[in-house]
Amino acid sequence: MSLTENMSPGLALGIHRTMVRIRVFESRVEELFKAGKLPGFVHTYIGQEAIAAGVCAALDRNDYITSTHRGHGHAIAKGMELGPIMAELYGKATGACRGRGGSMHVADFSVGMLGANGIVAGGLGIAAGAALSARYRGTHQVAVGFFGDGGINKGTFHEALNFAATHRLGVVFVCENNQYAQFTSRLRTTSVEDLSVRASAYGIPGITVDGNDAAATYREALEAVGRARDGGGPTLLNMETYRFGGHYVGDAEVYRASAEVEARRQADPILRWERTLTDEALMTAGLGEAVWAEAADEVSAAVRFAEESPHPDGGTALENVFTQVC
Amino acid sequence: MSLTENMSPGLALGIHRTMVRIRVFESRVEELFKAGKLPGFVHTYIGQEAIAAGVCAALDRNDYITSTHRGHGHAIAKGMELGPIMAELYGKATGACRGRGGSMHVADFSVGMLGANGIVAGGLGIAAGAALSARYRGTHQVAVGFFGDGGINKGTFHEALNFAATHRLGVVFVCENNQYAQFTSRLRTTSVEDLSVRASAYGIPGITVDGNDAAATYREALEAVGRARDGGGPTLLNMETYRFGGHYVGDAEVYRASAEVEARRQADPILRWERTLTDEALMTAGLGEAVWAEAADEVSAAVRFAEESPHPDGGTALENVFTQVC
Amino acid sequence: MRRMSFGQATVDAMRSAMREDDRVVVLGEDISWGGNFGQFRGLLDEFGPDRVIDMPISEAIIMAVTVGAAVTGLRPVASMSFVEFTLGAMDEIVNQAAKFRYMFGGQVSVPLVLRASDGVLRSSAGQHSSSLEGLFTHLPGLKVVAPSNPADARGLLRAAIADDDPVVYLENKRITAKRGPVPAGDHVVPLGSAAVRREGSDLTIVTYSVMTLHAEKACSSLAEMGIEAELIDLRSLVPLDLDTVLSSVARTGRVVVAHEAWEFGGFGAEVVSAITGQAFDRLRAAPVRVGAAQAPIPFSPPLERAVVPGSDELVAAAREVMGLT
Amino acid sequence: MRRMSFGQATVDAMRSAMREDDRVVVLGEDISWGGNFGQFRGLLDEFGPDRVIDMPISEAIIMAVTVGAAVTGLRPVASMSFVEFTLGAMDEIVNQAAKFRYMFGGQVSVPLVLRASDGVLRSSAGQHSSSLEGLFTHLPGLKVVAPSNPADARGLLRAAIADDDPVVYLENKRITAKRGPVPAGDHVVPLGSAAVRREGSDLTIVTYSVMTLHAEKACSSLAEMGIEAELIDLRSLVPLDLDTVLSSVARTGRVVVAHEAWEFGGFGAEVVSAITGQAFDRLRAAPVRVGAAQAPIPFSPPLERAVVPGSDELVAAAREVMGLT
Ligand SMILES: Cc1ncc(C[n+]2csc(CCOP(=O)(O)OP(=O)(O)O)c2C)c(N)n1
Ligand SMILES: Cc1ncc(C[n+]2csc(CCOP(=O)(O)OP(=O)(O)O)c2C)c(N)n1
Ligand SMILES: [Mg+2]
Ligand SMILES: [Mg+2]
Repeated sequence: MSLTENMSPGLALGIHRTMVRIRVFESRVEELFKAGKLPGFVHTYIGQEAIAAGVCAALDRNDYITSTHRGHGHAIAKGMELGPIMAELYGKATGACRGRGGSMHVADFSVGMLGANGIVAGGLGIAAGAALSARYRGTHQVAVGFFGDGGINKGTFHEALNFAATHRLGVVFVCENNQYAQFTSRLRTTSVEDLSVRASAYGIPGITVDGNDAAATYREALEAVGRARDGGGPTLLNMETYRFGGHYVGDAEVYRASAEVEARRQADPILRWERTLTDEALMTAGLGEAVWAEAADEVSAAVRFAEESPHPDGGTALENVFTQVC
Repeated sequence: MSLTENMSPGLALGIHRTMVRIRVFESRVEELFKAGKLPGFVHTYIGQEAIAAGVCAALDRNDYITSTHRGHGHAIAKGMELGPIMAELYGKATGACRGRGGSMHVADFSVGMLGANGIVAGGLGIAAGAALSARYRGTHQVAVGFFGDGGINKGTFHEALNFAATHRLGVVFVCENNQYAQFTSRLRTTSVEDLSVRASAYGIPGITVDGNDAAATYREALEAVGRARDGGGPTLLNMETYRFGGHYVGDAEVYRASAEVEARRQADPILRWERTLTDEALMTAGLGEAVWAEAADEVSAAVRFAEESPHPDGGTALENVFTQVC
Repeated sequence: MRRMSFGQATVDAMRSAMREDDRVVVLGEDISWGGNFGQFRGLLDEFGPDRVIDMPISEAIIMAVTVGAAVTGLRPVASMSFVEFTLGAMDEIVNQAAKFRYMFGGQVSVPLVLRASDGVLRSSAGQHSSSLEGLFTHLPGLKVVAPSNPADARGLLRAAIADDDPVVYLENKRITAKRGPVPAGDHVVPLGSAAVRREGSDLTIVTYSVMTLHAEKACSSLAEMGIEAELIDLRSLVPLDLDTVLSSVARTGRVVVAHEAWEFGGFGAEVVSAITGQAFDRLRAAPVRVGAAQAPIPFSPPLERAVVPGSDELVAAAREVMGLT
Repeated sequence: MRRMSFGQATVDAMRSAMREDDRVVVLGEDISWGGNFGQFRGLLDEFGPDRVIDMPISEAIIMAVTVGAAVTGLRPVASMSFVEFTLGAMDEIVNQAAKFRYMFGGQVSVPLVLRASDGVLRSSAGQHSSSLEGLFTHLPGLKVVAPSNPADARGLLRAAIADDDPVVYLENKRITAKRGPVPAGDHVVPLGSAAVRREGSDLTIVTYSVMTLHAEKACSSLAEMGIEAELIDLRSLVPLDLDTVLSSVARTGRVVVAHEAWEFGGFGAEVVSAITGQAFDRLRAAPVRVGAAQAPIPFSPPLERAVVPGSDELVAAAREVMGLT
């Protein structure tokens, strides 16, 4: 069976393009942060691109996702434009959240991106609520809740999965198991090795997926999303991956051996996908280079947009605390 | 195999005595509450006696338990005296908590009863903490966390089991599955039928037990407590039972059919244990009657003690907010 | 005018809102059985289980689901029965519900209501007797209301559901069963408007919720002593109708601020500070606060009475502010 | 005297406490790696994993385990890195830790410390910039401290660990890396004692934590304008050393109360109300409060600056209370 069997060439290339855009965006963010251009803190998605790209490729534009502190990749994959994301990271008035949110709170409700979230596992119940709402409104929208291996130990994981399972809601819970929560290996805080077994506590399917293989992330997401859309209830996908960078940009990474990082970097999801696409004659070297070049241009344009945009005016700081001021 | 095989006659009769004392105590509490003698609200343990009695029989005096809003049975089984419990329910100065706590906060740290708790599943993490403390102090004390079928959906259940399992702490999590949480059948809010499967999410043993069979509750508790004491980590015991009364005294019980209640009352854990003891020639009718009579006397004495005790003085209301007043 | 209890007022407000707008749903533990205080009775029959949703004992997820539903087109009402249970959902209330609109730059509204019962009711003890408005009022992004009579209960709940922002609706348990007149029709009380319950020229009593009832009694006692108190029932704590308070204080120059919640660091401190800040020159005496003593609420009735204030404490405070002690 | 940062002061206090008393253990996320701000660095090496315990991202269970350990013979210190994460453990903090001693009639003490970092640090945005002391101080059963310099950090943390009650230790993130002198030896600062940082006769500035640094700067600016401010650093919010405050206000008659937390319903409201209640006749002007504007903390620097007060706002407030505006 061909790895890209269930995909059209356009889709396979689209997933590649999304991954590349995320990689280039995040690499530039890293540079910008190190150059002191960005306020706040940034958590980059480098190394995990196959997950956001594969999962979001299985979603419709009006489906929902909730995201995490490591949310740029999700935002891009769900269809947010790069300019407003970058401007948000700069704290500019043209940012996706008008500079109010920053890196950890990137959101665009118009494409179903219900927000990055600075609270670990904070999005899971919100995804369940969005799915409940979609069911009630009869729209067949699916909600994906992204979270990390650290988030799986939070009480809200349990409460959200139980609720979603009981009501057979159209949610897919996607655990991005990158092996660490901040500085701490998941093995030190988590009672089971294979995180997918946690699904059994709710009577729902739990599947461990090679999260660096875009074919697998897409395939499993497609199946889970299909089930969710058809009233078959939630799924827990445990996507095994690795973050190439530190927890945040600037992390000294004392907690993991550089040999481990080097070894894991070999499984680069983008290079791997490029090999697959090349093997299956869907991509040529020239095409690949064009995608990277295009992404670089696009990111440069986003940076330009952000840098040329004005900061919000301090006088507007009290706007939008409430919708209605009585 | 004899039902009481792993028990000495003394132990078997002791469990009976505990169950009877709980039943008589709670029946009197019900009367007293209906007669307007008790402030607050009371949740009685009638129908579930085999659980507290069997589990606590497997514990040493210096082992710990954490309890629930339905805690009188646990308090009695763990060795609290009836007088101070009853006086607490009356809000008297001689109560176990000097009248500060009432029914939902009965506690006696000197017998390892770390408190009834008005917050559903509030005791589970505290039990884990007590077990961590015991391990650190090297005392081999075990901690039991009692909770209900309603509590199993609370995030703290998940967090406590994961933590205890990861550290292989000496905790036994005892779910008293009496089928309802307040007015709501567990089937409406819980994604799995057999609650013991939730143990698999933590890689620990999960066992469903006939909670109305004192031989079974004791046997399974003994095994779990032994494992806990020997460093084998936590166990989840799902003890199936039924509460004979309403959620609280005064509950109109519109949410369940009286036929269901009647049918379930047939499985009275005390009558059943008396039959077993009689069959195994450990008990005679006379002996059984004596136990009930003794319990009645004891409860009457507790009521007398409570009624004759003074109320706390309003002027002492601000004592003990802090240990040290700077 | 109809006569109904607070509980019936809730049902009535919910029913109007649910009939008018099918985006309104209600979620909570035991809700299909009417909730802990019967405030939702009958809704299941009329609106069915898709709109009256029994929730597991998972306060955090009740709130998170409510937020998720609110930002995707519904107008959910979440019930937490006892206000202490909201402590298990504080992250969702404070970090999510209250902040979403602001943090996301105004692109979304969070039209939800969080309803909870607070206060002391016959020795419910430490975990079932608190009043926590002092927490909610401090945190930006939440509106907070606390009615003292069934008409306001009906009207404020209706306004809260119609409002596009998260509103915390707090109802004192001791008065939930009390009955009172409610105007006919779809009675609404706008958020942010205080009510003057009694006029008087000697001092101003500012309060809300159950304490308004104690204050009415206190006002009668004071009148017998020849002291005429003006009584302001805030009804809405956020937004706060400070104008009504200030215009009264400008006349009386003396003020007592009272609530059942703990006095130390309570909402009364805000009211006193705001009055002092804006009407210092009108004050003829230091404002006096009345609130619970700084202890968890005890079980035993004499202790509970010692910690939680009633009309006696209000009378004493009024006499103090009048310089009569 | 040694010079050290706040972070090093924490390590130093922890080390003294852990050497002296083997019941002291510390629990938190990433704690064996030194915690989010390096405040626990080196403890694992000296005390091992039985006493320096890495916790899962389960704030509720961190607190519950801490309570369970505290009531069974240990003296645990729990770390929550950002104070917003305590919102996920509010039930355990408020309904359990704070109430146990009282609710159980004094039969048990709950000797624990909850340590959290609060305040604004370079655009950490809405969920990582709050100051929540207004919540903790309102709730009976919790002691609350907030140091403004490494010596107090060291001394208050040491006192907090030695105390038999639950103590919330709050350290502002922006000053954690700052260094300052710390007395040699086992320096302890008793809970409940404020420090007069600067003497002055024109007005009293009452504050704590990072705002003390802003106030020192403001005092210099004011001095240049000929205004001599007395500066009181509360250090301990519960118990509150009101005597020191009142004796200053009795001399100056003018007071500014400042904190980085939201002004509305914040701890400053309590301080102002207490001062007004007890020293009304000494007040020559209305006390003025300084605190954050009522919005979630925004990300973008100019917005953040607009919401969160600094020394300019303190100078303006001092001039206002002096009648100079
Ligand atoms: C409730 C909560 N606790 C703690 C933190 C601090 N924190 C931020 S990210 C993180 C680790 C998250 O790990 P994981 O879920 O595996 O996601 P990853 O960073 O690996 O993508 C922690 C502990 C937080 N943001 N929220
Ligand atoms: C956190 C919390 N939420 C809600 C309640 C209200 N409440 C009290 S008992 C109860 C039902 C508990 O059910 P279960 O755990 O099955 O115990 P049971 O009453 O059946 O013994 C509920 C919802 C509570 N006490 N605490
Ligand atoms: Mg991770
Ligand atoms: Mg039950």
